[in-house]
Amino acid sequence: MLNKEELTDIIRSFEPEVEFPEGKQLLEVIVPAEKLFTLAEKLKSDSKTAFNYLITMTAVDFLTQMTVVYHLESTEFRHLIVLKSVLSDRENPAIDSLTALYPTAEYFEREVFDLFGIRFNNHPNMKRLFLEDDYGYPLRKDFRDEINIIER
Amino acid sequence: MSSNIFDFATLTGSIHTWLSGMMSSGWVIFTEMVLVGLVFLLMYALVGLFLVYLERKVCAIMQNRVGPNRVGKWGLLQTIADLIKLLMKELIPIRKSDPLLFNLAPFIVIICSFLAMAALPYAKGLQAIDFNIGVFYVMAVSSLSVVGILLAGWSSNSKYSLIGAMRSGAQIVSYELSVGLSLLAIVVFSGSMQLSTIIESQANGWWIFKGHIPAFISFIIFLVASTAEINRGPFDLAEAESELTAGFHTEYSGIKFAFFFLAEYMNMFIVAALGATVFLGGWMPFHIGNWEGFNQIMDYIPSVVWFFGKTFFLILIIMWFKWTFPRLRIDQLLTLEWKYLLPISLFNIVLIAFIVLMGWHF
Amino acid sequence: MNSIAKYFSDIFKGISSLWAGMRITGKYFFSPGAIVTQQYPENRATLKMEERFKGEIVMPHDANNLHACTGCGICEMNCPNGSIEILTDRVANAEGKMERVIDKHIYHLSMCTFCGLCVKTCPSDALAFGQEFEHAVFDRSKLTKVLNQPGSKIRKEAK
Amino acid sequence: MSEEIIKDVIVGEQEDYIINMGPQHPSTHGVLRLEVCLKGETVKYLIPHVGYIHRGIEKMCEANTYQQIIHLTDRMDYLSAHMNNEAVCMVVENAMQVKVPERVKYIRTILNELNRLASHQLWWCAFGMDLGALTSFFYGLRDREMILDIFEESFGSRLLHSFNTPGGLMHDVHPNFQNRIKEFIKYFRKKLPEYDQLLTGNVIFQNRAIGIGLMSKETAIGYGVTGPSGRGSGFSCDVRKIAPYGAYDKVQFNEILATEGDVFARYKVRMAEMWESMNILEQLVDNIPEGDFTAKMKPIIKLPAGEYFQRVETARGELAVYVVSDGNKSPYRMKFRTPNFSNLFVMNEISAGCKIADLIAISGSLDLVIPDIDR
Repeated sequence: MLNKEELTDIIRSFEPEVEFPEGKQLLEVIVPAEKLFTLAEKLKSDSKTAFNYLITMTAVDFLTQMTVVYHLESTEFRHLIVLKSVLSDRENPAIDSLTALYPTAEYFEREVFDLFGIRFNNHPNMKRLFLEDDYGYPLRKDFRDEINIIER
Repeated sequence: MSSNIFDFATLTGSIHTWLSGMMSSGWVIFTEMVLVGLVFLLMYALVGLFLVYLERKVCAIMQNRVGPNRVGKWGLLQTIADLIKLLMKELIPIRKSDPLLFNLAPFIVIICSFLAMAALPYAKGLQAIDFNIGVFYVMAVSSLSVVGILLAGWSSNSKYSLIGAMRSGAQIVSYELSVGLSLLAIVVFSGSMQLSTIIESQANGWWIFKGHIPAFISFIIFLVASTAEINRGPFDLAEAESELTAGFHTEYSGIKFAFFFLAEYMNMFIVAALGATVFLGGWMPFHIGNWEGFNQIMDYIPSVVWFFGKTFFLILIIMWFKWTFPRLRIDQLLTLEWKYLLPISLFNIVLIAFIVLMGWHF
Repeated sequence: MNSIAKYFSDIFKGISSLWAGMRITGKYFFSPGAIVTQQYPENRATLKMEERFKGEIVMPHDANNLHACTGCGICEMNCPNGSIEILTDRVANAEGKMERVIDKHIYHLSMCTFCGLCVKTCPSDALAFGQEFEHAVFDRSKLTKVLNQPGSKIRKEAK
Repeated sequence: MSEEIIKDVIVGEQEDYIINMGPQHPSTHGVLRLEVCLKGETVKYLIPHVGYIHRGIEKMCEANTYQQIIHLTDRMDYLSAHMNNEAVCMVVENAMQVKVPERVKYIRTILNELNRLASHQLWWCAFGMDLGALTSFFYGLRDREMILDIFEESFGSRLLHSFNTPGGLMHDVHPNFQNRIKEFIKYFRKKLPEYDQLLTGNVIFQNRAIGIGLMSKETAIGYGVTGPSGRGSGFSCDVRKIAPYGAYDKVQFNEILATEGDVFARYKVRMAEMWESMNILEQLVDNIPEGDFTAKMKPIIKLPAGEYFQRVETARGELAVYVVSDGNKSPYRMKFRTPNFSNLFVMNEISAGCKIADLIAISGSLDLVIPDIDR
């Protein structure tokens, strides 16, 4: 198990363009969207980090930008990081898919696409998971559904 | 040693003479056929309904439940209430189904089980028709119902039904062999296919006791294979409700569904009755060699009680199977038949032939 | 030879494992005392729900038709489903001051999820869980209940 | 593998025999639709269709306070309602840095294990029924009733008991609580071997379960299959061991692992977990410390701005809660990583080439709860 400092150093050596904001609990890594896949690939394949388990993946809409959040764990060393990527284009957000590395990402990404409208490049099956095709993206903060959602 | 107090031949004979005194011989036969038909219809309905009730009650007690207890005393009228409900239910026509076959299928199934009942000896002298190929006839007729099941599955225009019907076809065709071979074992022992002769041959002891271990093995094989042949758990793949919702009768409703349902239970009755007749002496009381006193006492129990007692004993065992075991998979089902039951029963038959040849049986 | 031995041992192991299962069901078949089913509508007279059973929200009234609800609206605010609505009135009390009292404490049973937040957060312990559980009605509007009894008043704490 | 690829590359035939298993099917345990392509009885591929019970819990959370969120989490995986509650409570407590009384931790852990037992019992019933052994359903429910009675006595509800609240419990447990648990354990220790005799040892059952639905450890990790399903493949994923919470660091217990990765391995893991849960309960039930049933909390909880993450082990796997707070009384974004979501989507991978009957066994062995997938 590597501590935060060691992980920081290793990740910096993989990808110098990352930022490490002060996380409250876990080590957070912000990586540019176009570097996400290569960094994740290195994080997974490197024997020192070996982040082979994608716990969860989601997105957050900050109204000015979208953030895609990945929680990665290594089943071998049990260290955990939060990988984030900021998408400034809120109208047509797109980012590389991690399906090739983590099969479970396929469905998490479909869920994120369904609820946020973020497209994932190289995704094998970019279809909505839960909702109908013509429904909006409900977890976006500016989403309004007058009929089904009663606001208090 | 046979007692005449409970001989139904006297009753039937007296009816015959009474009728003969009233009309010509042609009319007598016609009237008798109508009478027998009515009696069988009545019995079919009663036994079927009672079996449904019995199954629900037996499984309930096995599962720490009470079972039906609302309609009538101990819920005895529950199945009649269900029957009335089923009679009143709408018969839903299925779009793009084959209407002729769809409507024909339940009748085929129910007629087959009805036909088989004719040859069963219910008590001493109470048998509608005593073929000299009785065992063969019952086997042949009861296995005809697979045609009805296949038609039901095919004509329903439902994928689940089709899978269920195909499963049922494979299952019945293969288990027919084992049922036949295990019955053949007793045919070899008694030297006759006539059910009355088979019963008479058990006057001094049932074949399951007289026939040494081979007879017992063929009894077990008969139980297993006939459970499979009538599509009951753990071999209820044709209707496997957790896999195929209801299998071949998924699309049936109302009285047509009731036909399938009733036929399934009557098939169970027929199989159990056949098993009781062939292996457990049918209506023949329990006799032990030359214990005259004991045999006398046994003779006082009416033969009809013996028959139904044995039959329901076998039915209980079949129910016990169903409510204990998980369902087999289709390939395991066929493995069981072709790799275990069939070789064993073939070997068993040879063994029995040898025993009979050497005269080792009692 | 080995495979033949395995063939027969498989058969015997199989049969004995099946027999083990049949023993269990057989045991229960011959011990009807193990039946656990409750005869529900028949045992209504003796059926006693647990004291903490969350059947519905009630507002306990004492013998003088007094309740403890001040109409503060905390339960309404805390309810996640909006199943509580409070209609308040302002009436003059003995000293001539205007005071808030509840007119109707409306409870929509149809929307309630029995999370217990209203009962827990009520500052004056005016709400409680009732043990009634037979809520089936033919008309949905009957599931909307007024918790304060007609003519009831707020209980004044002895000062 | 994706459905599109399979359709284009592998199948490529016109005469696919496609059946829709669900949304109303006896063995999907809820409104799940599996589009199954068959060749004879053999499954070529299947496509899970979810969303029939999507209620937008994550969206609802954004409008609710943290106390109100608790009762929503009950309704995700209704069979491990308590664990779901606890996950949200713990994320709030950790964010606020509240010191939760020891008594609360012990009671929560006991409830966790009771809930896990109840859930596994129900799974055992339903799994037996999926395979056609209908009697198992009633034996399991009979014993589960005892646990539900304990729940009812203490919290007033049997299934969805929103008993946790950030900082502690809604109220203290019933005075009978400990005695009834001890009674139950004594009773269930006698009944659990019956389960084995009825189903585990049964040759038909073993033939149905052994070697079916093989899932390798890599597949389990890759698809994020956690809980007993993942541990049946040798994926050590027990959050109770990895990151102990509650009173799990004070008890001795083993993480049950099996390496075979088939249906029977997952079955064995769950059966062993029932024994292990009883062990944990026995260690805890007599040692509940005295104290408050809740920590002092403000009536309106406002999480400091930031991001919080908490995972717990539910009866079906790892539940992770990810909260983004902007300092308001309701979360800015709340994400539940529910175990069944990941567990479901491995089905296509592990069921290709098996029979329909095996498909039922596989979905039964994954122990899916559909509302947990859709949220």
